[in-house]
Amino acid sequence: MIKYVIRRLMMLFPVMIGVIFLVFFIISLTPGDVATIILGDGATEERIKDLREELGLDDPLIVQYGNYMIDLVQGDMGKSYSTGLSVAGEIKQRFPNTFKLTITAIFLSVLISIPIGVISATRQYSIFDNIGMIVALIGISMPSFWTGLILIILFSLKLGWFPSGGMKGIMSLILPAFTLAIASTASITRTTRSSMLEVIRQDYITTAKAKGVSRRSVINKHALKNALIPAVTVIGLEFGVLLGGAVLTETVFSWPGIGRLMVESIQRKDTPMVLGCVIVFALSFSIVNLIIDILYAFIDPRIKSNYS
Amino acid sequence: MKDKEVLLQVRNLKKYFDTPKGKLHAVDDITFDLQKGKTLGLVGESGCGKSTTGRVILRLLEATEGDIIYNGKNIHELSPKDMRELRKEIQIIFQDPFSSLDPRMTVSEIIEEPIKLNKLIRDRKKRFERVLELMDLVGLSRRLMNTYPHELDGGRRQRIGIARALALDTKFIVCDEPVSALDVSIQAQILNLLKELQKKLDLTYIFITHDLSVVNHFSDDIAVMYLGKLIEKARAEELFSNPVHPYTKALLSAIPRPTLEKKGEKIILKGEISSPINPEDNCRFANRCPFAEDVCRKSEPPLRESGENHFVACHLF
Amino acid sequence: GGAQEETEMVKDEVVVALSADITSLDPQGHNDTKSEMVSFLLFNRLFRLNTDFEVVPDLAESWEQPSDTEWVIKIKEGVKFHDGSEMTAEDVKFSMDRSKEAPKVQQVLSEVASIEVVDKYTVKFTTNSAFAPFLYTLVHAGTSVVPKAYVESGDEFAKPIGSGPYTFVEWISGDQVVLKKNEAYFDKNNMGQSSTITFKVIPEGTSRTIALETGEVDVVPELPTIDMNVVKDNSDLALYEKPSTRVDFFAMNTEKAPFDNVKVRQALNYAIDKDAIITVAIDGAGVKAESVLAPSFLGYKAGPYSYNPAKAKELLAAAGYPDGFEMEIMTSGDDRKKIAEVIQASLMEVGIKASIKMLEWGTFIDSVLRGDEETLILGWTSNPDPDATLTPHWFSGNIGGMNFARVNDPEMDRMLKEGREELDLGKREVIYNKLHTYIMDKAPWVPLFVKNNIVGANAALKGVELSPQGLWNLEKLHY
Amino acid sequence: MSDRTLSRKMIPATKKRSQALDVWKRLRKSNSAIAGLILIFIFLCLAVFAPLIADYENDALKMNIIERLQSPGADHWFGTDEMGRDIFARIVYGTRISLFVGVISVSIALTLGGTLGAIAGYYGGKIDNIIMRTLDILLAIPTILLAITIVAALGASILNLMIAVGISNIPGFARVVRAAVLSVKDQEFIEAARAIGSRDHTIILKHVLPNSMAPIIVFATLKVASAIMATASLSFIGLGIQPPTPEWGSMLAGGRAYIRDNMYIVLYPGLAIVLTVLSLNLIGDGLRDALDPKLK
Amino acid sequence: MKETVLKVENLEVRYVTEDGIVQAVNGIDISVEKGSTLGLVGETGAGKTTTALSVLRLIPDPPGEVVSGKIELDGKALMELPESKMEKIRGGLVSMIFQDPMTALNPVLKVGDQIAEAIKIHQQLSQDKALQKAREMLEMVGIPGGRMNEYPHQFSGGMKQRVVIAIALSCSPKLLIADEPTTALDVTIQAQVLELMKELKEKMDMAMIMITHDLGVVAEVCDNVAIMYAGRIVEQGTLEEIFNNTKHPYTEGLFLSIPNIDDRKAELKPIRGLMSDPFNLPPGCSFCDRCDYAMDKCASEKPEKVRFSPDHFVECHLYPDNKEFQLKGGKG
Ligand SMILES: Nc1ncnc2c1ncn2[C@@H]1O[C@H](COP(=O)(O)OP(=O)(O)OP(=O)(O)O)[C@@H](O)[C@H]1O
Ligand SMILES: Nc1ncnc2c1ncn2[C@@H]1O[C@H](COP(=O)(O)OP(=O)(O)OP(=O)(O)O)[C@@H](O)[C@H]1O
Ligand SMILES: [Mg+2]
Ligand SMILES: [Mg+2]
Ligand code: NI
Repeated sequence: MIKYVIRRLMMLFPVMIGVIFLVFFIISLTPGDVATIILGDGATEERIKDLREELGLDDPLIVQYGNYMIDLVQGDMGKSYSTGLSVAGEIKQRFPNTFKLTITAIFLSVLISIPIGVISATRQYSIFDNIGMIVALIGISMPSFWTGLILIILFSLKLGWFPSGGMKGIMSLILPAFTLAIASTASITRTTRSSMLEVIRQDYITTAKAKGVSRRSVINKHALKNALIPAVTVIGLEFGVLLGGAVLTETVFSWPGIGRLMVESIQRKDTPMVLGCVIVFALSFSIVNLIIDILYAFIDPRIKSNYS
Repeated sequence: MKDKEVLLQVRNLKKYFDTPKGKLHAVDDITFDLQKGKTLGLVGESGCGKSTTGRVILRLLEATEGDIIYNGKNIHELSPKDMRELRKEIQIIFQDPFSSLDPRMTVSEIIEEPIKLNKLIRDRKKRFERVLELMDLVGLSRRLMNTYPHELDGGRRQRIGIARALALDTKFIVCDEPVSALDVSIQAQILNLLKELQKKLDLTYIFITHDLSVVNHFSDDIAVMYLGKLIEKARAEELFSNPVHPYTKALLSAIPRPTLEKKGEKIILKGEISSPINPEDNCRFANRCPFAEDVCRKSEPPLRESGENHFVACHLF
Repeated sequence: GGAQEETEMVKDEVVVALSADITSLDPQGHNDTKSEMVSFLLFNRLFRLNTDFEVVPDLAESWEQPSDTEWVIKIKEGVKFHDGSEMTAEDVKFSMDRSKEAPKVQQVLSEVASIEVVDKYTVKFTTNSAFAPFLYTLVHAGTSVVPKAYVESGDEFAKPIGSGPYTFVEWISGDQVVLKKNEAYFDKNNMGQSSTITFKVIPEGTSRTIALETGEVDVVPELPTIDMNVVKDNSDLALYEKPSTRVDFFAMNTEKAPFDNVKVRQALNYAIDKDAIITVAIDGAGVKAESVLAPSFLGYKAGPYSYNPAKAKELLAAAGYPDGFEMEIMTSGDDRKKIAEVIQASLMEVGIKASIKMLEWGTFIDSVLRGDEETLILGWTSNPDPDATLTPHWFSGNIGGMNFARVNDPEMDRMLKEGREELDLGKREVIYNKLHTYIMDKAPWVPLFVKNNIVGANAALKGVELSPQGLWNLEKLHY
Repeated sequence: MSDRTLSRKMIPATKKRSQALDVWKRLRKSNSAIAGLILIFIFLCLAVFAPLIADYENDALKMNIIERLQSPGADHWFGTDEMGRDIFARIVYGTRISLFVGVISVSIALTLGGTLGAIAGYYGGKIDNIIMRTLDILLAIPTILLAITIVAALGASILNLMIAVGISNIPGFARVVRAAVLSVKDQEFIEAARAIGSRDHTIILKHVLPNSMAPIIVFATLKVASAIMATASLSFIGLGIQPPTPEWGSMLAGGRAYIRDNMYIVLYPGLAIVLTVLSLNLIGDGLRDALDPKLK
Repeated sequence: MKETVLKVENLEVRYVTEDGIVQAVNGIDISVEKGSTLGLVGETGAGKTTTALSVLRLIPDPPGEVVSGKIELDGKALMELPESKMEKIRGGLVSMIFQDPMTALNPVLKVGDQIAEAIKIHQQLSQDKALQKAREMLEMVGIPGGRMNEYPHQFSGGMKQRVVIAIALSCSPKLLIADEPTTALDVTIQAQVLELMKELKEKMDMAMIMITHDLGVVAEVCDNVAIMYAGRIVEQGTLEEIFNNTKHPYTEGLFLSIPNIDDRKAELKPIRGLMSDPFNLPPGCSFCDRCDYAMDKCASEKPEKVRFSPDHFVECHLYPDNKEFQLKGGKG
């Protein structure tokens, strides 16, 4: 198991190297000259030239990439072009916020969707099932900035239950986390439901019933754990959706996270900051999926024995 | 038995699979001959390498080592083109009549496909005639022409598989458990059909099964496999009346017989077939064998002739 | 500070909503209005602007001009930085030199040739040539005086030390900046009023208004115009409005056909419906711009154009485009997108097919500097001297800089030079008056509107002052 | 043999019956899928017959200051926006754009991702490893973030938007196609095809792909829905389609400031998105069931 | 006469599906006595599993529904019991072994826990005691008790089937229903498992229903045999009566379809055609269109039960008029 985890962690390196190169490449396609943007209006040609040299912007892409990687290995993510602040410092400040938001959202949506999925499956085609599915689907069909605005108007302006934004305490976490959660609730619910349906048709469920296990315990003890396996995968993938959704939600709810930072940096062509953000995003997404894979092993002993 | 020509010679055939846990010896050095027009029954427990043997012979899998000489040609040395040419003669019928038929093709399309693909009959009408002929041959009602396999029962599906196998100039068929998925009554229909076809078309079969009563009924020769090894091979009557290898004996005695007459004492084996991954160099049956001796645990017994055309791989014999 | 009404509990904290995070706490490390708001509270400059945009001394005690190019400025004695050290002429010189080198603000003092320390409290600036608007350059945040010792300590403004009415507490990136009242502020007349001022970043416009309504913030300096009515109708809130000096304009690249044709440019000046733009883009919170500067500027003169599509068509026909042509409008940002849409619709009426190209700010600026655009939409605010805006925009040397229309006109260059070197106000006025007329005749721009600054605040909040640049003198905010 | 025993499904077919028909029959039983189909059909009609319903230039594009911000009523069913344009007309024409963007971007992802996935799945081994590990790089960046980066780099336009959303969905499609191919590849009929002498490309085209379509179709339907959502999201951060093109996402994003006083400006485009995405999801789910071999 | 453990009367079960109604079980009667084994034999889809599940009241609903029938287990009328009481009976009074040991065990629970679960429920033991008992059960079926903390995938097929047996027997049920318990196993393993079952059955003096399609297995373990066809029991009798005095043409067909291992030259005489479509059963005898002896009335009239002995009856039109009729196949 440990070996497997280590192997998976090692796998992260080539992926990250690739991710960084990819982003490097994409950003290099962006029109516009970084030096002019940094110096802003009224900069002299000469200064621009100097700065370009200083930043190594005239080097071929691959050299720039190499230099970046060398710095990165030494833990230096560079300085923001637009603010001059250290990228690593900025990300260190902002990332925990995004993390807090997405993790809460995942918990919320798991808390909502697993029970709904299970009940829907056990009462297939019932009113509950139908309504549950439709509600979940509507949730997934709403653009999250829209949901967010509506929630703010409703719960913070009209009812005054929650703050409309910012990051002060638990209360301010609820609306944005909920907005984010709504989008991923649908897929988790659906996966839970269909894997549950699949599982309750299995022989071992009939075996359990034939043992005299009560209905409730058949669901909770025998079916759920098996049904969770596919659901867990989806949760891992949904984490990516949440990270993406965070970009919008963070804007609507004035949440000082890394998603907003990334979009703002892209707009300012602040390459080091964009790279930093993407690395953190990709890394956390990959790590979450790694954790999910390890979680599997705990749920499913068959997988565990494959790893060892 | 030298009167008939030998159609297929398998020499030291090996097929190893790479698995995360090591080399899986699915087929480990087996050798046998098969005469034209005869049936060789291949029996053994699940996972002992029967299907793999069949597939390697048809070159659906590449052998790790060894030769397969069909009609004088070494199959595994043929160019892709020659191989395609040869495929007109050698065919396979699978165990699962569901997954072996493309669910998206109709019965006639399935049977037609090999003819079309190998450009045997170019004329559409004539090709269609041939399809109908084949359907008659295997006892499929012509009306089923446009149905899909999933609409049919196992017996009929298996007939489609047989018709497809016969569509070319088939001379040799590997039947990989063609009846084990079927009900007894249907199973008998298919077995009779296969026998009839063999007579009519002078076919040669390798008949893979784990059902000993079927193999006894159907085959001329029987080869018993255990963990990738061929442990006993003889004519069918000989094997049933005079099994030599302890495993064969146990296997025969374990068959539940549908009669009320007194049956011989059962040999109940302990344990189960062990893992084929990186097997040790000993008799692979030794750990279950009631008669195992030290030598069995130390070295591998070679296949030796114990009587006329009767080969056994056992130290104790 | 106003007399405080004796209610039970008086809030002693003011929260200001910002639409974007500040970029830097280093006054010489930013050039955006959000950061400036914070800088103005933390630091002092030699001069400052009052709400009417007049230059008044801040750190400066007195000044004189021994020659056309020399300015000797004496600073107040006993000004203390937040760390307790005293500000001297050394600090001033250091700051000015630093400003000239800082990438973000180096253009502010570009006219200054050298700065010398005369004595402990006196510095002398020497400009390259006679430069009428010199004092105005010293109100820019980029000329804030920073403590030399602190900068040399290498803290990089993580915990900035200034001399302003507020001291720094914390900056949570993307979230908020918190400042605390500087009890030891040197200027007892302009002391901070609330004990803390918090700047809260709320990027989404609607959310900003809602935060004001729910009381999460006390003042919104850039209230979305669409929400003016919401604030007006709410008795707990107050709306402040004041004309700005910012002109939003539509500029044509005179190097590119058909905009090299003055008739075409004039036609567009007739074709664009400015009223519609004001209604749609800023919900009526502004007035039509009739020339390239706001009416309050020295020597302002309105241009001859009014909305007249028929006349526009005539001019187009005369220019050889009776059936119009296709063109591209380049711009950036949501607000300007709307302006672009209205212009696009206006132009459709006279047969011109305009497409809109929205770019990221960085990319946009870069394309514009390179002259890639055919036409563009932009807004411009600068300090109150006309030269500060006119020279960058119209001087031929600034092509590739802020001469957006890429006008290369010797006559214009001559008038600009004349205007900036003339130290007599009356004469300057005449020069600029002529310049206005000249520019509007050449019509490289269609000035669109002068937007009002709109500030929404809690009705109980006192000391809300607006200058043409928006919310002003934030140290005066209090309950 | 007597044919009386034939199940009634086996009634001899005079015409060739397609599997699609079977799928359709099963799909028809699902109310929600039918509801989805009807909705999508309506939207498709709107897209196709848009010129009959509203005048593009005059209703959807032309500014009309006098009539700006009119509430829904007889003249303007869905009201008018801040420029006095008819929201209904804009939504009708927006259908074209939104569906087009959704479908094309998914097609891009499907073609590229599908090909890669099919190759990886069919050949396995090293090729599989190289392709999938490379795609892991794309997969490591959350879809929308990748799309944002790409649009930011290429500039915002319909084409670039489709490319961005398309590219960012490549790894997803590659995975689904690969999985589908893998599940088919090991079935015996593929071996049977090889046994009768079919070559690789024949096998892939004739047997593997048709049989792996089901999960791919379902995935594609769901992805069209999320592509439409992604477009809207990109509009929100200012990377959407260029004005004045009436695209739902940009209508929604552009009108969001009016959400307080003139809710309908964002309500109707929002509803259009919700309904389209919802119906595509319903169809996708319905298809998932209808195409499920286990339910055959 | 021995005590009757199970008595099923006129059981009728159908499945209502979207394609139509499957008449899975159409009025069958069975009774099983203490200590005896009834073999339930028939082709795929004959309704064997459905019958077994009805006894446990585990027919999936929807789509299944029990149309009519009385089931009496150990004197209790099961059809009337509330679900909560039924849970007490399942696993306690009657237990069931399923065909495929690979899928009958929950892959994510330890085998020990899976055995202990039933014990805990029915004997109200503490977790520790139940686990102790589970270990004993495991050892009884020949698996070292130390392996009870392993998961099913760590066991081979034969061991899994033993675990399933251990679960079924853990509460000493009065009736054990084994639904093709060895079909998925290899011959040598099948022999092990059958041997074990026979042994345990004797030890516990249970009644047993052995569902199978393998007449060889029947010959080895059963006392009585019921031949099922299209949801009906077409012939029932003692092992001897069925094997040596076959009456129903279908039963005869079954015997003629199996290759005779002792006579490899013997020709197979398969039953032609297929079992009737359970969606659409013919009005008369369901077997008539495959039957070599079919008469006119076979197609239109349902045959009555004809008794040859207290235990042996057959449903066939050949007999009421001519009890001496002999099938030609040579059996019986
Ligand atoms: N493609 C493959 N990759 C790895 N291992 C394989 C592969 N195919 C077969 N094996 C392994 O090879 C061994 C022999 O398999 P094979 O299918 O030949 O057995 P068999 O005798 O046909 O069994 P059965 O009766 O279950 O069909 C088994 O252990 C199987 O798991
Ligand atoms: N859940 C279900 N839904 C619909 N039809 C069903 C269901 N379960 C069984 N059937 C049908 O009921 C009939 C009897 O099925 P049953 O499983 O009892 O047969 P069986 O004799 O056990 O067959 P086998 O030997 O294949 O196990 C069959 O036609 C089957 O298709
Ligand atoms: Mg096999
Ligand atoms: Mg069954
Ligand atoms: Ni027939």
